[in-house]
Amino acid sequence: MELKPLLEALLFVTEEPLPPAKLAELVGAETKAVRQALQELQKEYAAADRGLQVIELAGGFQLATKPEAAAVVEKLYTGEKSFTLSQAALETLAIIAYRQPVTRVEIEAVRGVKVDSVLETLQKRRFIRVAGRKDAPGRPVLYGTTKEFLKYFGLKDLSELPQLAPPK
Amino acid sequence: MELKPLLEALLFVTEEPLPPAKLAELVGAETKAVRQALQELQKEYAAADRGLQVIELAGGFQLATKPEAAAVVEKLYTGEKSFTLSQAALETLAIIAYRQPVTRVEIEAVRGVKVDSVLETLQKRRFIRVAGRKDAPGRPVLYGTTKEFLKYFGLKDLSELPQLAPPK
Amino acid sequence: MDLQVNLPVFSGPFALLFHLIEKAEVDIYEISVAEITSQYLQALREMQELNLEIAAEFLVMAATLLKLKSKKLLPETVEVAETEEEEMPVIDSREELVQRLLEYRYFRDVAAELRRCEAAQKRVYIRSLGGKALLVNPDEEITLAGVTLPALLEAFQRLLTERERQPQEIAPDDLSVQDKMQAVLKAVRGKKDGVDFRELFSPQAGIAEIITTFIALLELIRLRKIVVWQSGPFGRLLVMRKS
Repeated sequence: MELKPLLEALLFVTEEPLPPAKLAELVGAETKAVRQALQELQKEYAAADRGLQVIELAGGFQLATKPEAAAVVEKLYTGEKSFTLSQAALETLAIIAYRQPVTRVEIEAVRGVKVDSVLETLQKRRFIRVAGRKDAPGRPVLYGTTKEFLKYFGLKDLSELPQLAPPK
Repeated sequence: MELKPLLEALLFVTEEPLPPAKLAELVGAETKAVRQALQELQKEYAAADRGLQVIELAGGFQLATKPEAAAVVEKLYTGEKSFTLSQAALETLAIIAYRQPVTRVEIEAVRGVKVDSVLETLQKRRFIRVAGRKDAPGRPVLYGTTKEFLKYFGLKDLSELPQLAPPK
Repeated sequence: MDLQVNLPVFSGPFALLFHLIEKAEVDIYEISVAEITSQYLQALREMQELNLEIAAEFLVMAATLLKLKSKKLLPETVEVAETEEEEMPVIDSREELVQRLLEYRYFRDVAAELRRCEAAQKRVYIRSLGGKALLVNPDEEITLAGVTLPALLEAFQRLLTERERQPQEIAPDDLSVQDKMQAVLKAVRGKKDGVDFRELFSPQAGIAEIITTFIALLELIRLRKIVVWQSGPFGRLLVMRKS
């Protein structure tokens, strides 16, 4: 089998986005050739008569349905994606994403509220992780975002975070 | 979205083969039209440059990988299942696993043969790694096992490996 | 009690402040501390009347606002009693309050963008069943059927500990995993109820042989040639051929 169909099969079965280097290792090809084949696949699936797409997520690739098919898919799996983040969780995530690595106190300074329980929830949900400790009195824990965070928001990497004019 | 891409999305996400009647109900179309679209999809995926196929199973349809892609898919899920370690490699691994960190000379003392090439293979395969240097004349390299090793044997954690008492 | 509440749920005191500023259609740079303080206190009062739980932080902000307001009335030198919780940041001037509001607004806007990303990604579905069901030649999962790996390793460890107390013998040269795999397969052949884990290790076996046998066992499990069962917690480990 050629490179492209092999990649297609891998993008289909994988549960996690697969980075080009990993794909190259699995199929035994050059990463460059893999990237090119991925681009071709991406273009082919982009056609209007296709219901799937090749998405780039958290540094990897995988097959997914197109948004236009969501209504029909949801009929098959009712309420599958009912989980939605609370406003408090979203604001906290926003601060961590843009300010990482960041301490709890720094987050609280921006939000004006205690964030202990929100941080706990976000960690349980694996959206954030402890990214080290700050070189400051008490050596407070520093938080950063995870791959899971990128996946949840459909981001390729942190550079894809919505760019807004920063506060002066 | 047209009928065919919607069906493609459903055949992709479904856990169970979907009968044409069920598909028709989900997309809100005639069963006859669904059957025809399924046939088209089946033909399109049958092309040699595709890694997937539309299979009919127990009266239903779903997407699946082609048999030619099985080897690569299996690699993804089992970490190179087809690869089998040589007996020499296994024995060397056993010694490293239970005596780590251990030097080449110590391994050779147990196995009674030179292990240079075996160590090289195991390192290339990323089952072992240099874990430091022994505080002894010549400062010989110390070997230890890796995550790859645990994965290959289906072990969860390095800490789960029982440590042996040193030989008397 | 089912109260119809028109007030949105505020994620914190800044969210409430923002709501008030937007409602009053005032530019953040132009806010009057006195004005915003009285509105803030009014909002808290309404929340109280609606029996909404008011988190401590909302009260801290109220105190902060009151302090800022009173500072303007008092001579510079007068110290106002500190009411902040120790870790909460102190806001000492109107300018600082404006800065904090601007910073908060930035992240509130970012959060709104993330909300849009969340909504978009919710419409995209990936397969999440691990591919096994859809492989044309689905392989069975590698299993330690009914026995956990730690249990297996524990049994192995016990065996090693016992044997290490015995005098050591020189390991025979021809010790091979391949041979041990054959030996294990032979031992379990025809034994419908399985063979006791310990029986696979001959009483004379030294450490090297035990390790080799154990590796052979792991290999056979991996190759799905055998399964290991445990009758219950601390029960005997039974090794049997995979049917």
